[in-house]
Amino acid sequence: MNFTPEHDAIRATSKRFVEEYLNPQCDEWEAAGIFPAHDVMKKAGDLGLLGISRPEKWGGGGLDYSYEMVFVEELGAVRSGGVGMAIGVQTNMAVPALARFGSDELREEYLRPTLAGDQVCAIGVSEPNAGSDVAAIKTTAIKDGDDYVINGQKMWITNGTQADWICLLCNTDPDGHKHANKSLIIVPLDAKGVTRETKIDKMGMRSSDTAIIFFDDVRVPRRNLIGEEGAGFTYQMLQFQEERIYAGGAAIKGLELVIEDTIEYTRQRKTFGTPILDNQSVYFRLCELMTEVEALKALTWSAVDDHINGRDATMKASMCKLKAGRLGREVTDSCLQYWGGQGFTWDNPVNRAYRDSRLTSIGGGADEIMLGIIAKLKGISPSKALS
Amino acid sequence: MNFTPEHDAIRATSKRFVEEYLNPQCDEWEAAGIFPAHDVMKKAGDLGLLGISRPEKWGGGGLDYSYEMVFVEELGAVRSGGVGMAIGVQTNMAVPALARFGSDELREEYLRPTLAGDQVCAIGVSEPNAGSDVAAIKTTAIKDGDDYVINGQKMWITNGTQADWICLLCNTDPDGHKHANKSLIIVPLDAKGVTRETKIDKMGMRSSDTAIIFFDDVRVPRRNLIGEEGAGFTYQMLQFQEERIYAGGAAIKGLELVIEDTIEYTRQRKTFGTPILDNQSVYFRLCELMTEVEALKALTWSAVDDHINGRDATMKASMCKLKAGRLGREVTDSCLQYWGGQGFTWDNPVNRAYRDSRLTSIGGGADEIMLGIIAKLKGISPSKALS
Amino acid sequence: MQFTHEHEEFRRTVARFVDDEINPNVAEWEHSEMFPAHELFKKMGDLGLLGVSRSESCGGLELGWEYEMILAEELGRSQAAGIPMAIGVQTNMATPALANFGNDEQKEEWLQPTYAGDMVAAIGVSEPNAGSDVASIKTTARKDGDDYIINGSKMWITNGFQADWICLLANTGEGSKHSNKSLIIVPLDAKGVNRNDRIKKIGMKASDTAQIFFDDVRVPQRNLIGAEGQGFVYQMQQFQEERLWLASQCLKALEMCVDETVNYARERKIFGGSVLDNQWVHFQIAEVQTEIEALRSLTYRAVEEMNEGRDATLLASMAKLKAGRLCRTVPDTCLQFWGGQGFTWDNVVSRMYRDMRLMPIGGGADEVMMRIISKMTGTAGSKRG
Amino acid sequence: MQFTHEHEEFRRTVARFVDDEINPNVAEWEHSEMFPAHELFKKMGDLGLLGVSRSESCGGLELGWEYEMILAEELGRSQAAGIPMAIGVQTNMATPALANFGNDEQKEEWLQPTYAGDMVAAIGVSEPNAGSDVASIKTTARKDGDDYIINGSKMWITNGFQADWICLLANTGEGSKHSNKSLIIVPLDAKGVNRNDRIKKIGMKASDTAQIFFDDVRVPQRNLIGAEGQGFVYQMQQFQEERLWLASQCLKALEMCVDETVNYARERKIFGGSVLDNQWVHFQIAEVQTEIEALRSLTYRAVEEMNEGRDATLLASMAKLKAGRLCRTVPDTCLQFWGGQGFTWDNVVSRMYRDMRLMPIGGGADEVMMRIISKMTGTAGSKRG
Repeated sequence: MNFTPEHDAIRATSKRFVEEYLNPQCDEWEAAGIFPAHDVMKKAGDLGLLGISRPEKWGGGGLDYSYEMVFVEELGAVRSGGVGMAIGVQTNMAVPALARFGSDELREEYLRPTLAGDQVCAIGVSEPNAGSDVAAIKTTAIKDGDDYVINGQKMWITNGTQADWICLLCNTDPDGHKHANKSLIIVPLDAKGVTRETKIDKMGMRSSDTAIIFFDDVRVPRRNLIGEEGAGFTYQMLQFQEERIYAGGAAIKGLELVIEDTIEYTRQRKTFGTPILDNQSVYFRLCELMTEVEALKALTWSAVDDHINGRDATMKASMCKLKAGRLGREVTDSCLQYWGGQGFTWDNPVNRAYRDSRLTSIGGGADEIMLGIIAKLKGISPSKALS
Repeated sequence: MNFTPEHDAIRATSKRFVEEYLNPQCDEWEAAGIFPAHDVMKKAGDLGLLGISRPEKWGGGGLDYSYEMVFVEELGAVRSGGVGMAIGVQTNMAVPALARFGSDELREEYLRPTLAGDQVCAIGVSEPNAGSDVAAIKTTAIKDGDDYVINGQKMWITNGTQADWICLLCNTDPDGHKHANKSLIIVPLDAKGVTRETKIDKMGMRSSDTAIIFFDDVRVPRRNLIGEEGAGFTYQMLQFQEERIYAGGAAIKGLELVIEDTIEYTRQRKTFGTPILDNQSVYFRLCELMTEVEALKALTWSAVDDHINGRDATMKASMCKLKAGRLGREVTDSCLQYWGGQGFTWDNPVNRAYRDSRLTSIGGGADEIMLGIIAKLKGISPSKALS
Repeated sequence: MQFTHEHEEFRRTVARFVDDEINPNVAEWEHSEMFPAHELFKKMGDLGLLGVSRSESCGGLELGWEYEMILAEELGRSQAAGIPMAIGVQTNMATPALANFGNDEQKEEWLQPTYAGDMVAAIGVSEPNAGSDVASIKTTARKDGDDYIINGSKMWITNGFQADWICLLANTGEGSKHSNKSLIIVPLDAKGVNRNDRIKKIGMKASDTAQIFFDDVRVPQRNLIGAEGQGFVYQMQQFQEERLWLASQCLKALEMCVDETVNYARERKIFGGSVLDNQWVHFQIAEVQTEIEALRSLTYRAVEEMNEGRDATLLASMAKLKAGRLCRTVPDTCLQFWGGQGFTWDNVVSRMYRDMRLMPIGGGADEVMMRIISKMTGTAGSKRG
Repeated sequence: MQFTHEHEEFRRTVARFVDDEINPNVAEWEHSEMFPAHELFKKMGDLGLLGVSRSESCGGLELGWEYEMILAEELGRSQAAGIPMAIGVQTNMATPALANFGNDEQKEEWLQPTYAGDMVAAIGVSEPNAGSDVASIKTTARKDGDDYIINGSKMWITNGFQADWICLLANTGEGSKHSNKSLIIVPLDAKGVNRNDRIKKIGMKASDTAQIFFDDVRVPQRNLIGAEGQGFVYQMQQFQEERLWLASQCLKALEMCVDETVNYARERKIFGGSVLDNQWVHFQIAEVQTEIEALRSLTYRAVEEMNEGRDATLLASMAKLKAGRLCRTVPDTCLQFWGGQGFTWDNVVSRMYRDMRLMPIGGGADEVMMRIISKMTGTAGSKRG
């Protein structure tokens, strides 16, 4: 990848945003179990970081996805996985379908303020009984006059208590085929009938505001439908593609930091009279991990390259997500080991990364879902297979 | 990577060369334990495949290394690892230093016919007691009048019995510092005092012509020195860089083929009433391996990208080599397993790949040497460490 | 390992104890990051569960070490690993040296009440700058009249806030770092002892972990265990029991992860079947079960060695290493099959994922085990690497 | 496992036999891709090494199965794994069903000479289209008068060219595939038996591996082992011994890889030290040794189960799976430290790398073990996956 001065400028802005604005506040947000989403998004919006690849018409940067990815990479350096993830939801998980398929009216109302950082958004797919198996969701949106009436429950909603609106996947034709009966609908979260709970106590991503949201006869106007009715499953699959490349990109810097922190620590810390880092089993292992991270980076940029050049990146995006999940577990676990007892303490940066990154293999389609997608695209999954 | 029509043309030519010319003869060459190097090189030379990235002045293609890599990638599809390796020696291991630092006279005499496929060449670094530890070689070249007089022994020499000349690393100043006392010298292998033996019986790379070469008071003119005297270690380290990117590139297609062959076989072969491929543990595992191969591919192309854009690729090249070695073992071993007893038979393609690819982690600097290089470049190896 | 009716009976007693006295309270203890050590240990003492392999003079039952192993194995049923660890400190980490090398007076004063459950014990080896590298500790015990005066600090002390006494490793002399240390019994209500704020850990939340400071703490010299200067050697021996105990304790804890995961995966539906219906899932579970059985077999064999009076150091170190490895892979593999639930806090598998991460670190890290194994099998090379 | 003086004596006898009678000939046998089975087995029979756990009526010594295990373990000293495998077929793969279910006449005619080393035996289960999936074999034995008429072909038959008889699994009826099979003794000099060219393998070169064709081969019905229709069940039982034997055999073979590698790495110089001086090297070796000890412990425990008459299927399957895994990783790890030498043909580690690659495939592949373990532990889910 040959970066242009504009890439470099975005990288510099992003880096400053992360290092000077976000990171000094991370410990506090982690301890509080929440962060001020509106403040953070506004700051990012003012810096022009929230819609780098979205159309200029709605306040975006109008650049290709490689510029977005530069930002995402730098976001990986946030010292609190939950904060990075929240911004990722705002930029790459909740808005791609709206930006691409939403009506002008809808984009004016929701996309513009979101890219400006005036609104916080969320993506509503998972439910208590439908996580990786997206098609199994039960939430319904039934037409009634000019409205949809929504009933159901969404789980694991990042930005859930603070978001102004949610991009909701729901069944608009409960009897239709499960891949053709769903729609994406924008639901303002101050609507009557919306209740939010935050009782999910997570081992990592502690700063993230993760909610369960209940919809009880919630009315939204039909014009809040994104694109065509019944196309929601397809839109969401497309939207997932950005989410998954994002997952690859967002993982890199975090893993690099874990390795760097570990180098730093083991260089200082002595056992048996020499720095821990001087142990060949330690520095060789770190080199092996750096090689893997470099491979993830190359794979991610190769997916971006395909994406911006109009080649189908579905498979590579799934591979990025899978590899990011695998490495999130391997790198943090291996590094934590070299910190000894310190690694077991809560506020240790490697420990936080260990807990935070465990989600990568689970959220946004588990590793096994990625394997299922790759198998399908490669034509090697049996027709009657379970996934 | 955005390929140009010229890339595509080289790929097509290379593919045809591999599929129509080389592959039909591989089984025979494997059984014979040798292949006709002069015929093969001539054919490749006629197709313009032997010096794609070398200067046009000496008969090369004058293109950047990405074009070379397209050829290397396709070479990975040769159904006999030894043949691919032999061509790799001719194009990317024995000639880079000559092409870059050799005098015009020397290039006229050796480079031109080699790129044309009229001569076969070899690279002489390893010795019985100096494999990965290159600086420990013992072969000497002592000045005597206008000649060097060479004594010593080289081991593991690919193309060894058939080569016309060897690019020989030797000590020209036996008392100097081990990194500044070596030179690269072109030695014609029909010179008096050269003896070649082929008693190395290898478990893989069976078609490869691997020799031990003895030098007993061999005289070569001093003009056969490449570049400056004493710079041999440095030249060889630079030359290794191409060899290592080559190792990454050459591994990809072979591994992809192993996976494809395995898919094909397990789709046909039934156990317990269903194709083996229908087992989720099988196709998920294959998807995981494909993801790793895709990561290697992305990493290799990322190293090529650095290389052709003038960025230092030493570290990435070492990472490519390491990752290629690791995957060479993991992919072939995992695939072989799904062939059951067939996988244990000699002439099975996956079996051959299993045996051939085991060399990648050993030859051209073992995995552990790559780890040592990465550690050094990252500044994390202890000063007094063993490597 | 041949188990008799008596072994089975003992196993059932421990299992019942865990089910009745520990598991119903685990949620609360985890939440409050503390458990009532005196109360719980007293109940165990009354049942004769502490000191099962010790001599009667120590207040023990004089049974084979396999009873300690059964105790540790069944304690693995605890839904939080911090409780078994606290008990293990009492039975097999802080007390073996005293049981083996202490005099009768010391045994009566400290060991009998400990095995009776009237006192809580701790072991003081690690320091802020000396974890796995035991020989480099800095705490000193200087003789002054009939006393030792102790200065220094100890880190990662399990039972640290509640313990009545600590078996302290301290430098009592200059000389070689392997022969200048002693084990000393220090009552923790002594003047100059300070226990600081709790260490915030990712797991083992219910466990009471302290850093303890010793500032001119006086203890009588008769509190020395065995011979002066033998502390390092005694501690290395004491580690044997600690390591075998830790390996034993992991067995059921890991199995619990597997069993809970199987139950969950059987109920949880995905793509029209259960999660467990996926071959990818049940094959991985089969592999994990195989690894756990291998660890169990290795542990049993090490215990047999020990019972027969042979040197079990190699097998015990191997068991500890293997246990450490499995504590990283097994809960991680299991957690994966829980999806988002696995990422929640009050899930037994995610708790094990956090708790058991300590195993490859505490009691001699994996890397220390590899060092020992390399040395004992003569493969360590001539230089340190 | 408690070993007595007798066990140790037996172990030494086997070790000596390997050192004196096998290893000096290994290079030649490997090269010629054949070994003299009758000659070698006769020597073993004379020493009483075949059939050690069998009853006297079979010509055995009536010792515990741990003697079979010791035999297998020590045979692991062989510098080519093909020889132990050939012996294992004779002692624990082709003969257990006959020993357990055969009648006295059969035992006298076939088993006694086999355990005496006068006959060579083979086991005929695998076919070109049925390896791990045993129930799907196609070979038939049709009744005609007092005979069976056998048609079909068997693949991967160890001892195939030299064997005097084969214990053949064939379909004797229609019905369910688990109850339509029988085990039949087939003399291999019978009319209609054809043994084709050797199968070219990557390893186990010295082993005599054949494909055998049966074309209207007649054998008397009295050659049926046990009851008709019970063949599948008998074979599953016979597999128990095969699998435990294979796990036992791997132990010393893997240790030999490690030991030879340590010796080489100690001598080989690199960057001014020995290869073994590298911590990366000796730590990996320490880890590998730990895994081998875990496999040993698991195997011993399975043998104990079997000796005590308990069902050892689960532990035997686990031991076989773990052995298969280690046969892939241990020689690969070791070979790496040999550099280019490791890639040469006549190197004991590269030979083990090739030979032992069969372990996770033969005798029920790793995947079949996982299937069995999943089923036995109730984790296989409700559907096949």
